[in-house]
Amino acid sequence: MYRGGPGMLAWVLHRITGVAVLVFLLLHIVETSMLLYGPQAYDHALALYKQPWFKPLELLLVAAVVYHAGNGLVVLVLDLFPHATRWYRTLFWVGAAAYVVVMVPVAVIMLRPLFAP
Amino acid sequence: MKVHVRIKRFNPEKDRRPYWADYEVPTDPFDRVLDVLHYIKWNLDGTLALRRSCAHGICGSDAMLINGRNRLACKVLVKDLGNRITVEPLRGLPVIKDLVVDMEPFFAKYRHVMPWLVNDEPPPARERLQSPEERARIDDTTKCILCAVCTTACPIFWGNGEFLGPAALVAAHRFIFDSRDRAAAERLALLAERSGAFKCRTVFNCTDACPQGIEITKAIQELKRAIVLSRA
Amino acid sequence: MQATRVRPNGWEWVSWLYMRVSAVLLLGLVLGHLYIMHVINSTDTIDFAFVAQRFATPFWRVYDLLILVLALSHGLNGLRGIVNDYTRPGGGWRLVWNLGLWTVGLVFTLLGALVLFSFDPSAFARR
Amino acid sequence: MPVHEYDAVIVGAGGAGLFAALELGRQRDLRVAVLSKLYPTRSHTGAAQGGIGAALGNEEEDHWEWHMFDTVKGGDYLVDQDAAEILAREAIETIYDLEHYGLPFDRTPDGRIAQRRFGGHTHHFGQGPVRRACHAADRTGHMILQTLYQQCLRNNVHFFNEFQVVDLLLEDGVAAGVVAWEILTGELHVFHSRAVMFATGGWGRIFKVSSNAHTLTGDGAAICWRRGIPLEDMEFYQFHPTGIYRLGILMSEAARGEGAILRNRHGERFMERYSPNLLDLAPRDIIARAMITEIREGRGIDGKDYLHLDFTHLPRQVLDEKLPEITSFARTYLGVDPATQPVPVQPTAHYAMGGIPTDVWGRVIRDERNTPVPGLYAAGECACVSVHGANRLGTNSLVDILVFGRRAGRDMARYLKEAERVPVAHNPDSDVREELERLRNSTGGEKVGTIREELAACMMEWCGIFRNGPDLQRMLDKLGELRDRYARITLDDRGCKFNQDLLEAWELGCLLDVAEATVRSALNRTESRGAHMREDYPKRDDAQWLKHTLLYRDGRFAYKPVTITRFQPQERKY
Ligand SMILES: Cc1cc2nc3c(=O)[nH]c(=O)nc-3n(C[C@H](O)[C@H](O)[C@H](O)COP(=O)(O)OP(=O)(O)OC[C@H]3O[C@@H](n4cnc5c(N)ncnc54)[C@H](O)[C@@H]3O)c2cc1C
Ligand code: HEM
Ligand code: SF4
Ligand code: F3S
Ligand code: FES
Repeated sequence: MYRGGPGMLAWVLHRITGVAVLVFLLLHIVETSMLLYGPQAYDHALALYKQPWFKPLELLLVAAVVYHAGNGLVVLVLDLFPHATRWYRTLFWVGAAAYVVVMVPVAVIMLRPLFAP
Repeated sequence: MKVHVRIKRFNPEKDRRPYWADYEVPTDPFDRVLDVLHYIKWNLDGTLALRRSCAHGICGSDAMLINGRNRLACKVLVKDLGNRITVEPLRGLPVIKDLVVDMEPFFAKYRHVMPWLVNDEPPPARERLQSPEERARIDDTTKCILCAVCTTACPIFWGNGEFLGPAALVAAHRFIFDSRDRAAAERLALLAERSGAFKCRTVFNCTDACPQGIEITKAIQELKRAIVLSRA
Repeated sequence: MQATRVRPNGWEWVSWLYMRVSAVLLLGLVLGHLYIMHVINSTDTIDFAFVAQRFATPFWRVYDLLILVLALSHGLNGLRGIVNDYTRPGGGWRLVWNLGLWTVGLVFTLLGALVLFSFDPSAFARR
Repeated sequence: MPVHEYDAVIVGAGGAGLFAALELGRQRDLRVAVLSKLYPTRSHTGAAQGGIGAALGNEEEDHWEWHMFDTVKGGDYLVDQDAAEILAREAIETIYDLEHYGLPFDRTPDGRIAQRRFGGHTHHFGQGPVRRACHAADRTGHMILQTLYQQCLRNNVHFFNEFQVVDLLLEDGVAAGVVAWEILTGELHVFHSRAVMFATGGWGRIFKVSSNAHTLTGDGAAICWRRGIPLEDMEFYQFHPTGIYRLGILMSEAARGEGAILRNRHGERFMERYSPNLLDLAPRDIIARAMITEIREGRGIDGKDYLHLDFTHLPRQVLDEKLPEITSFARTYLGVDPATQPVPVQPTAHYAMGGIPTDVWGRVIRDERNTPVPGLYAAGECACVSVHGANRLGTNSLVDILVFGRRAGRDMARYLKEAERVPVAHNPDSDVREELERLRNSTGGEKVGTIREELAACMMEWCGIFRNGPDLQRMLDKLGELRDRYARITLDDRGCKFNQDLLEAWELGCLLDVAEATVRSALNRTESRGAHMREDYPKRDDAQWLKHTLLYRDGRFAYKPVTITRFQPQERKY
């Protein structure tokens, strides 16, 4: 293993989330296209999403998109201001903190139905 | 203080694949890893092969993977590693023997970016003038000692040997931003290629590892920006 | 010993720039989409009727079309970059992948556009 | 056995070799090969920190005559003054040349090359320090090496990297090529050429504490010596005053040029007592001796064998901007921050004033009558022109490698216009092949590393800064013993590919040769001059010894008069 810094971790995650979200996007398009076959077909497809075990996956999807978007923002900052590379570690930790701040409430809201009586 | 050293060994004349060898070496905390390797080479096993010359971090010979990071063996002290030291050859370049890798692909990339000052205007009788500010613009990238630490720490390079790699980009930067140079456009065109600057995904392994402390990623970002601005 | 000069292939910067531009646009669109669909609402409440109601205004159709086109092109272009990182130029794998990516891109864009343009809830209204 | 045909073969890719190669490469119609045991950018020229002297007068009034005078006086009048004049004059155009080639010098506010003070460089023939050293922070050598390598790449020079040259081919006294060992494969190659140049650098590794790279083993000098060329002025070896304690890593003179001060255990600026005018910027031999004297008289730090180099009164900005490299050395290797703590230093073996004798065009000469060896050239630290005489001034080595590297290149181009190709003997590599096989297969149990360490430790002890007859004789006997043991080494590695074990064994042979030349010459010269300090003959003796030593491998000495043009020898005081 190469012991890379935060930059390497950020990049690996960005890449993984990018591909994962792309795969989901393709699925999403297929499932949405069921609209053309009418309500039964569509609602049947959507029933998949309504399984309880899907909730965590849904959260994972949101988490992935939010991560990808957040890190994408960092990348954009680094592209716009080459000088910002000097503080990339700071950017990384600020980003990580912001990520936690956003994702904790989102997770609570999204997972609540699971625990609802 | 005794340290335990693991070295990834490979002798093309004997071994079919690399293997790990273990050594116990008496050291002083202020010893360099290079001293440790020399101890092994000169006392335990003379077949160990590694490049080195200056022994104080300025010639760039002894880049290797030490405890999971690319470093110069002569620039890292035992006290900063603890008593277990793992040494491997650089990633992404073919291994010739033990810690010696084939540097040709690396230098070929360096040569590719025209790493020489181009200015065919007749020179003045004395020096070409350059303000301290213009000089400062390239100060960082002139420090490169071509040790290959950065390029072989870049995951994009591991995956794709075509990538010019940070070191070649640093060399290009050094000339593109030199106020006396006249070939920036030509170099930028080379870097705009598929295997050029845009392959860099701001991973920062290069910057983190550079023994000269060069802000490599910053330089590469400046190059990307220069390419885009020159085209758009 | 001079390096051989390769004729510069001038499109990589366009791709790079496109990733940035699409990213900026996607940022608002995707996060808005996620917020509405997965946080305010949830998959539990989404069904045919919900979508039908949503698509009643052209605004959402355009919104979704933009996401569709941008996200697909951004994602596939991103994947193209990844493929280029692990395949050799001029090699067969790279060609196969690139063809595949283009095909997927075209097919899915068409499919998505077809849904967005031709979807007519009233067609199923009295069934 | 592969044979390569070239017009010129240059051995060594430091500053000297590369500048010569560049001069030839620019001729377009010549085929030039540079053979180097290291990748060119690894050459030790890259280690040079402080600067390169030239009387540009960018910062204050300066004249090449002053530079010449300092060089002659610094060398304790053993300098050949025709050569010193060339050095001082051509330094100026050479610096401009390098600037035009792209070297990123530091700049003055008006855009000219910036200059700083350096030891022994004065205005008005010794009146006080002058700003003469052109620099690029403390990476001057690095920038020179990079710039020249880059221009060679641009100008048609062929590089053979990691080719160790192991023999010189002389046919009837004319240079005909070299034999080189391709380190990667272990194969011997013959390079057949009309001109050969050695630019293999120094041999600081004969001493234990040294600023020199592990690879500086005196190969070029040893090879020439074995082929009947004498070595000149080998007794003069410079110790640099400020090496990092025990490691020998250099704290450049630029440190003192920027204001750092040497202190003893009492915090005293002891150079006030040894050189009231130039203080810490006196020439190196004087400071190194002063330091050893302080240490011997018990004023080393904690009574030990080192002193302090004090930067603490300098603004941090000076350290960061003007001396970044050496600041980082202190931090990395000692954990000391020079801005707040003094750095422990001791003299370190640094520079060989002597070497392969040449004339002012870099042509190797074979005797005291200056008879050139046709087609054979040498420049840089391995050569002796002699511009450094008995002691080199700081910054003058870089000037030397560039000025005389360039001249050698130019003269070779001239020579190649007429020179015929000399055929080489039938098996040109048989001598070395035999020697290498002997080393590879010898089975006496002695270890190369041990012999080398003993050599370096004893040389430091008996042939270091202070020398005397009995110690030198002891060293000579020791060398005999080490040679016997060298004949009985056993290698661990008997393979072909990248066999460094064998490589180091061969290099040890070179070290033993240059050490022997040094000791014999030192024993022979019964006076003290410049860096050569005989405790049993503490005075300079111009009547007997104002002459260059030429030592042949068979032990025969010859002497060459010193060329004196402008400056008559005087007592040397600073
Ligand atoms: C730490 C340090 C700091 C210095 N600072 C200064 C300074 O500030 N100013 C100054 O004027 N001088 C300075 N010097 C001295 C100066 O740098 C050197 O004397 C000079 O660079 C020597 O250059 P060169 O071209 O002769 O040889 P080097 O640069 O040493 O190059 C030798 C070349 O020969 C090759 N070689 C050797 N043996 C063989 C072989 N058998 N076969 C093939 N190739 C071979 C090597 O690979 C290398 O390429 C400094 C020296 C040191 C050590
Ligand atoms: C939400 C807003 C988004 C932003 C801000 C964003 C940002 C970015 C940026 C800046 C890059 C370039 C990274 C680089 O060159 O280092 C990128 C790459 C990528 N993106 Fe996005 N993106 C977003 C949404 C998406 C979506 C929805 C997908 C999936 C369809 C996606 C898939 C990818 C992929 C696969 C890559 C390539 C990753 C790589 O090369 O490592 N992105 N993204
Ligand atoms: S940029 Fe840094 S890491 Fe890369 S080759 Fe140059 S000195 Fe080494
Ligand atoms: S590690 Fe590689 S991806 Fe870029 S920032 Fe450095 S070159
Ligand atoms: S040996 Fe020169 S950099 Fe380590």
